Amino acid sequence: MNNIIQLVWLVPLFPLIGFLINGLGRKNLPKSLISIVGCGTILASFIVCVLIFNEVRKGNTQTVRLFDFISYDKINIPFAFLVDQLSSLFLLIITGVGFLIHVYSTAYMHDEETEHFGRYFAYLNLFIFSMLLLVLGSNYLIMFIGWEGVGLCSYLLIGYWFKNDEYNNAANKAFIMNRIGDLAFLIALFWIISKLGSLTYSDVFIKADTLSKADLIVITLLLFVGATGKSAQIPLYTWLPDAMAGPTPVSALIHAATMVTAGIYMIARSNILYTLAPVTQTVIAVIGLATAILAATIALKQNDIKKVLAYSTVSQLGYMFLGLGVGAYTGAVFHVMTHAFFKALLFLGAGSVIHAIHNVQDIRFMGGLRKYMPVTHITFLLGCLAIAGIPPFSGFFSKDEILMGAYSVNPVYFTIGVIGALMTAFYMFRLYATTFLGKFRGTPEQEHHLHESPAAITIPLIVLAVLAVVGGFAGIPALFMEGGHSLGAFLAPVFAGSEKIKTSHHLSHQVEWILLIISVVVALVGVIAAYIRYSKKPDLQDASGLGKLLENKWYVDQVYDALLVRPSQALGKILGTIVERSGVDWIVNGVGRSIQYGSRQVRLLQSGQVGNYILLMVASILIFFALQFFFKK
Amino acid sequence: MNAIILSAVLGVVMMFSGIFLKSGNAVRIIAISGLIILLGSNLAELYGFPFFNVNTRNMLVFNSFALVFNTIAFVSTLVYFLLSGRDIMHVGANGSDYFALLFFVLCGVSIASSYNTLLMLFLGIEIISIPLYILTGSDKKNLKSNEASLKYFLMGAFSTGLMLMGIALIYGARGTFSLEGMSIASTPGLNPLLIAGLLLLIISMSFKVSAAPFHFWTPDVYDGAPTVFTSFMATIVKVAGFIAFLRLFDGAYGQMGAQWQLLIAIITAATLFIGNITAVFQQSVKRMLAYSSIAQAGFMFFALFGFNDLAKEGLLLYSAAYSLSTIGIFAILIKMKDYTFEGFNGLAKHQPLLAGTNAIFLLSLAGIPLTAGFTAKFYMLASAIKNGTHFWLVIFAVFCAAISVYYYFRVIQAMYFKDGEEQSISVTSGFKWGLVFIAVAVVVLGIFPQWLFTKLYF
Amino acid sequence: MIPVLLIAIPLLSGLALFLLKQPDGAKNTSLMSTVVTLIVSLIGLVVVKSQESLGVNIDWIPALNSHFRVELDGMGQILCLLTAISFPLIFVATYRNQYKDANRFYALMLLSQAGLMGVFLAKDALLFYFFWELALIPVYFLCSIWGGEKRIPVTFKFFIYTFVGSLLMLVAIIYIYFQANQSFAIESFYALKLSSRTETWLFWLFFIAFAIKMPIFPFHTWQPDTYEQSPTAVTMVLSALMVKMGVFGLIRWVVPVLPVGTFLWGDTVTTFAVIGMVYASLIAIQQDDLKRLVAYSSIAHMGLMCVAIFATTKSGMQGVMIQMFNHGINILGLWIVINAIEQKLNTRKMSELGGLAQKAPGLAILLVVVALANIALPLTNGFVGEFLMFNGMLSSTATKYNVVFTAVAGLSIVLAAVYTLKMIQRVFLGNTNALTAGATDISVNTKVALLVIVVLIFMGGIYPKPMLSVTNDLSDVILSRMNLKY
Amino acid sequence: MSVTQLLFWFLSVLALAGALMVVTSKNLIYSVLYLIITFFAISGHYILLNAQFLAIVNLIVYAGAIMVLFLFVIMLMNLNSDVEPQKKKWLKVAGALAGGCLFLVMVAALKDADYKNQVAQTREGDIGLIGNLGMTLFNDYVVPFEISSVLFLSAMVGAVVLGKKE
Amino acid sequence: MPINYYIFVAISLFCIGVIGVLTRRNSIIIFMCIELMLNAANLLLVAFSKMHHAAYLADRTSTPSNGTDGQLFVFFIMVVAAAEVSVGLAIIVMLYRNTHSVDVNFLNRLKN
Repeated sequence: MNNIIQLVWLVPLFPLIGFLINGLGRKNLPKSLISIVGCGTILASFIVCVLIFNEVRKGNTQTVRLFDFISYDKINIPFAFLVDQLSSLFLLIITGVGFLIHVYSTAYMHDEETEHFGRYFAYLNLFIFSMLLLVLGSNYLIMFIGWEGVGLCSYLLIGYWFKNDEYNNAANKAFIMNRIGDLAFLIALFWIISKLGSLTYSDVFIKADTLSKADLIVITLLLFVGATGKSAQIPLYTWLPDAMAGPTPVSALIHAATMVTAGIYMIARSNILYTLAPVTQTVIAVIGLATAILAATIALKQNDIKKVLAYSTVSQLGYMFLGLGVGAYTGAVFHVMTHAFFKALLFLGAGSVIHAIHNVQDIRFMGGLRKYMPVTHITFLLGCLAIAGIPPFSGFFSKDEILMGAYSVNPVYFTIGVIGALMTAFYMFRLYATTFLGKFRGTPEQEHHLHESPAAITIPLIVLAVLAVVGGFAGIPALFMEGGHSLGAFLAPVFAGSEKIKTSHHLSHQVEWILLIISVVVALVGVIAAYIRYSKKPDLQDASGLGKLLENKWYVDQVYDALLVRPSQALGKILGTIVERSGVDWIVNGVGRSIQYGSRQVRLLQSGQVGNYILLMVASILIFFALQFFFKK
Repeated sequence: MNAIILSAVLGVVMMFSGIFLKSGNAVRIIAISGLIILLGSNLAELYGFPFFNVNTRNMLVFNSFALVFNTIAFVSTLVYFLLSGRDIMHVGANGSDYFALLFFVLCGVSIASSYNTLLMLFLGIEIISIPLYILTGSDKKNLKSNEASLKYFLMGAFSTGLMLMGIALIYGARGTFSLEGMSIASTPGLNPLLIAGLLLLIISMSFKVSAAPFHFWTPDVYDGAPTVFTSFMATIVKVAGFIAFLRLFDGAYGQMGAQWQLLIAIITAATLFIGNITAVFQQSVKRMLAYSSIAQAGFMFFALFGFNDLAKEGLLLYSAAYSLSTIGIFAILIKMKDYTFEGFNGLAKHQPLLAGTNAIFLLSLAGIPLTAGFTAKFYMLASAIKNGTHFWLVIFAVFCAAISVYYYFRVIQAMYFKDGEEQSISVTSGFKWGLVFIAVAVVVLGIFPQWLFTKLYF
Repeated sequence: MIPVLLIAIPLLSGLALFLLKQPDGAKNTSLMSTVVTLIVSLIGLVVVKSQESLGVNIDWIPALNSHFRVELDGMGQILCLLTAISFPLIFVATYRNQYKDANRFYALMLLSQAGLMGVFLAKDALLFYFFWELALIPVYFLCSIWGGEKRIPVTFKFFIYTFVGSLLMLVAIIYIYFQANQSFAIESFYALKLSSRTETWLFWLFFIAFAIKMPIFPFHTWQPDTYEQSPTAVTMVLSALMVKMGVFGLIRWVVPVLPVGTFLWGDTVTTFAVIGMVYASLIAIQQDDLKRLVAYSSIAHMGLMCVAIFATTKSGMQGVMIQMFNHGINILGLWIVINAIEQKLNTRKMSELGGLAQKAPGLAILLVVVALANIALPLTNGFVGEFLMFNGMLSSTATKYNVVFTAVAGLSIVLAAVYTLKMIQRVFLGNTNALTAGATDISVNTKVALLVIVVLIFMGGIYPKPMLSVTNDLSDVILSRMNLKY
Repeated sequence: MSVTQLLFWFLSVLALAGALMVVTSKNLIYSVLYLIITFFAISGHYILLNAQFLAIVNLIVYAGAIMVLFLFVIMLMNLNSDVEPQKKKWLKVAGALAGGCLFLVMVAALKDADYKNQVAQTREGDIGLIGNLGMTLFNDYVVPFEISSVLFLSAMVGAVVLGKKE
Repeated sequence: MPINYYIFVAISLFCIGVIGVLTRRNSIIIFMCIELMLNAANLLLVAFSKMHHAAYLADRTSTPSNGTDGQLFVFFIMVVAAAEVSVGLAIIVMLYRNTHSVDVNFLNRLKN
């Protein structure tokens, strides 16, 4: 095996095979076999990914060209994979976390009928395949294929329980909102083609500085709009909370760990373009920050365990975009990684809880689960600490790096970011406290059935908890340890181009220390406040005032409904009934009607009386004479 | 000359056959065989074997155009005799006389296709018209037939008056009746006598070919006349009128075509409009066909409007296409009990062959490709477009053609898409073969129209 | 020889079926005939390379200097292949449908196939017109005899509408014929140079004919009604093949013949097409009848093709050519699904359906694939075409408003997702009701047909290179005419 | 004013007056008689133009045969003079107006014909004599002459077909 | 006489005939008026014939014929008129037998 990278096509191939086997054999294969195929293929991919990662660490990056995909005129878009630091890192995250979640799923989904069990794993494998395409593609088009593919899988998995129309609506919403973003993404691609004649990253990035300012801004903004769709940012974020309709492992994998970070991957990948377009960067930073705050406020008042986590995801994604917006690409990617660990952990933990109390998701009917589910409790707590940014858990390092970067660009970003971090700590520990502390508030029957989850569930939890705890050490800031940021060093070649252009001023150590302490203190305040407020007496009464506003998610869904959905439906109805029927078609039929009417009138000339006929003839003769003699020059 | 003499003689023969033969079938067979002889002799002349050598003093000129047209007319008549011969005998007691009159009309048709002086035109038109007045009224007990006959006669005579006045004025201007003499090239400068005369001549010829606004007699006469004779009038006679008209243009108007173009364009447009739009509302298929014949006349008028080589070929093709299709439709219509559109309901189920051939004829009249009707319309449009002026007329004609689809397809819809009670239609196998023959001819002419013209260029 | 066979096989077998007295063997005979046609067309595509075997040119009407000239070129290859594939698929998929007078039904279907082949092959304007109508007439009869309740007025409107259009086209053809020295040959049409005024009105005469056929807003109103009323097998022919005649006509007979007209009026046409895309998509969202939904979706798709043509870029042109094939395949798949549902449950109303995925998972999966291809998801064939077309639109230099057009047309992509997902949800997802509870999965023949379609969808989506290379030269030829003039 | 002119005016006035009376008189028999007067006047014109043959034929065929046929039919039908229903007033006015306009238009159209100064030969010229016409008729015009027999034949057959009782 | 006079008289006669046709309802009178129109044409033809004859006598090359044909045409018109009258009256008689009317507006079944 002289060059494992050339075999990179194996990585997406395994999940594809798994998809085909499970998809076609879902009726005939036993569950055990389906599980083995589902998990095994991902494991195989993971192993290959690890090998590739090793190779890449040696500095070996390659483009693997498979076949010509679309080529016309002078433009050639090959089906090719790019293996470099960034993609190999993502490969690891995807296959690694993916594998754990597959394992988890075998237990979580065990109650499903075989056929649907098989379908579930087929979808999941297809998702991994698409996600791998997304990160592996050596050009924007392959990325787009994966981009849409993961959207499709997300749609399929959100609507997995397709008998429930609410879930189907959520699935549709997710797909359509993604499509809006995808459209922008696609137009950006066309723009790139028409300006640069290629979609391959290397070509585009090399020629990027030949683009005019306006072109750069348009392209980057359009790409960013695509990212807002996929990564749930303002204004296209509302699908993500609804997407919690899917099975919890799906939420963990797709809507927390991997798919939603595709936007970050894409922007990190195109970092040069963004660095060249500071206007867009500002937009991204502002939107990211706004999303982070908005989602955090909503999360404060949610009672559905998964909804809280979903808004927290949106909020965290906002932080990542803030990082991208301020040029802290490494930080953003770092946060993607850590977030993948702890958010997957949290979701899986939530899933474990839901599994234990039979599909109850409202935290008001939980409480005191600490006793019954120790492993879940501990791991969930670790996850909460990580996301809250308590050192030395992983979230602390990555979030801190982003906030540092934000401060270096604009202290206001930092300030708002810290407020968001406060809220994050608060709502996470509100969630933790209401769920695990206090007394159980559900029915006695539920209480009777409460138990710790099986090993297939707890083992992934433990693994992820470990990762969530230690994951941050991949990027220890220079403040603590010179050269401790091994991730930054690893990714440096990817962002080298941007670093050259960027005119960032490094913060002094003192400032860094101060900022660090501020954020830690704020996080602790949030944790403690939430603990005090909710550990004993969770709030069960309905909210009012601002609380109600938050509970109803700022009424954003309703506003969208009133401003976009309803008008377009009404417009469709008007067009379909009024314009189409009594407008266009009426005119078309009107031609026919007027001919019939004319027929009825003209035939009256044929009065049946010879005298009239001859009179008319003589009149015509007169006219002809006049025409021929008097109206000719 | 063969055709003129033989048809006159055959007319006389038919007159006497009624006296000597009591069986209607025998009369019919004589008529058919006589027509075959007539056709044969005409073909003989076409191929260069004139039987009679008469010095016509340049009053009749038998060029290939005339002879080809005669052939078309005779073939159409032959088909007509074959399909509707029995029905001719059923109109009244004087079967043989009807045949005699039809032969006299054919004599007039042959004159009208080959005249070279206005005198022969006048005689030809009258020889066509007078038997038709009679045939229209031949269903004597039927008031509709009477009415039609009277209307036809009065208006026909009126138009004869116009024509004679026109001829007199032309004579005043030119001092001769021959077409060459009328040609403007021989003496330069137009004078009002000539223009007025030609105008009156155009008007009276328009009357004969039922062009609007001189078409008023057509629907009533076609509707009132016994259906068999309507078939003959609407096809062979009308087409002969156009051939005569075209010859007139050839001789008299050719060099000053532009002078008349606007007028012809107006007549064409009016004819297309009146014919098509009025046909839309008709309830009786027979009356619809009358209006359709006006509409078709509008298209044939394009030959006069365009007036180039395409127009002449096209008019021949049009006569063949239009005559054959219309004869076929009428032959089927005669067999129907009910002349309304509803009468055709469900015909396809009970009489698939009749319905099928009828559909082909209707498609041909509507000008759908693969039928002769399309190629004919194509030639007409092409000649007008080649002419290059008054382009609006072409577009207008196209819309009118689309309207025509409406009423032709109503019959097809009734036959194929609607259910109706079974009618007892008794047809002989000969009748069916005749229909099939016409249908094949219509389709073949639709795909290889040049077969008709090969004789024109020998 | 190949092109003649492509026309003659369906024509002769169609005529033979007419003469057949019993309707028994008609189904199998016609299926056989179409399979043979398919094989011939594949031979023409893969095996035969010599120009002589791909073209025939004999005198037809010498008096008019018209020739029976048929040739297989790039676009012809693709569309003939589509025609050749579609018919066996239609016959297989509707194998269980029963028709009265089956022999006539299949005979007319085969005749329309012959007409379509002729349209795609003809290189003589008059011949093209002949086939154009020949394809229409059988379809008119098919719809009117075997159609739904309101079939007669609806198909009649359709017929007259298209007939008006084609007559206008005929006028234009005749005019150009005289301008081109009395020749109908496509080369002499291409060699013409006309004044911009002349080109303008010729352009509109042609365009209206093709716009009605495609159909482009606002000439589209015949379409939903006709699709709704036609028997599904005929709807398949109409939407998979006949609407392509309009696109095909634009590419072959308008853009290269009238480059100045195309250039001058491209913006106007594009505006209408773009409006129509959004308009049709919005209406499609509101439809309850599956056939109407697909009909409006088809209008939107055809609008996109029209826009891409008038962008007059290489990418757009190739995209359109490919998309003609792809859209044909995709919509065929949709109709097969609808036919299966209608045959099984006797309804096409989405409000009466639901939960079919539980009862007919096979059908559901196949439909989802087809539907996704219809909304151009990557790796399906629809994506390749739409990608190229949108790319062509945006990079168009023929218009100043390319960005606006692209953006508004892009809306229809989003809307397409809306109505397609709505359809999937209303028909297949959710709970079963009284009607759908008794449903069973699809029969083997439907499954086979759909599987073939799915395979074609992925083939076209993953490896479009063969199609791109087939269309490459022809689009160069067409666009080279555009460059001549401005 | 010469005798010729005098005769011309007299005959013209007579013909026109007769024609007007044909149109206006209520009684059918009177109309026929006025028409005969008109024909006589026209025959007089022919004689004035030295077209004796036509003058005689006109009298024999028109005034004699045709008008007698008319009278015969009228008598046969025993039509009363007041049987004829009148047309609507406005139709009559419109008809007269249309005819009058036609007259005006034709006169206006022909008034500046360049044959203005041409003269129709009166009282001399021998082409109208029977010998002259006969020679031409049976030489140059023999074909139309024969063909007109077809016309008569068909008219005869027609009269029989229509007149015969069944 | 100057030819204008004849033209004037003939047109007058012709138009009187037309007026008669337009204003009367009796088919026999209408028919007679048509005869009047024919006679107007006849008169004109004879006049023209004599005019051309005069021109012919003055200059034999100025006109294509000596005027005989005009008079012969009149003869043929009379022939035709006679035939037409016989047929026309036969039609009128037939109608009268069936309806006992010669009014042209009496029968009005064929219209529209």
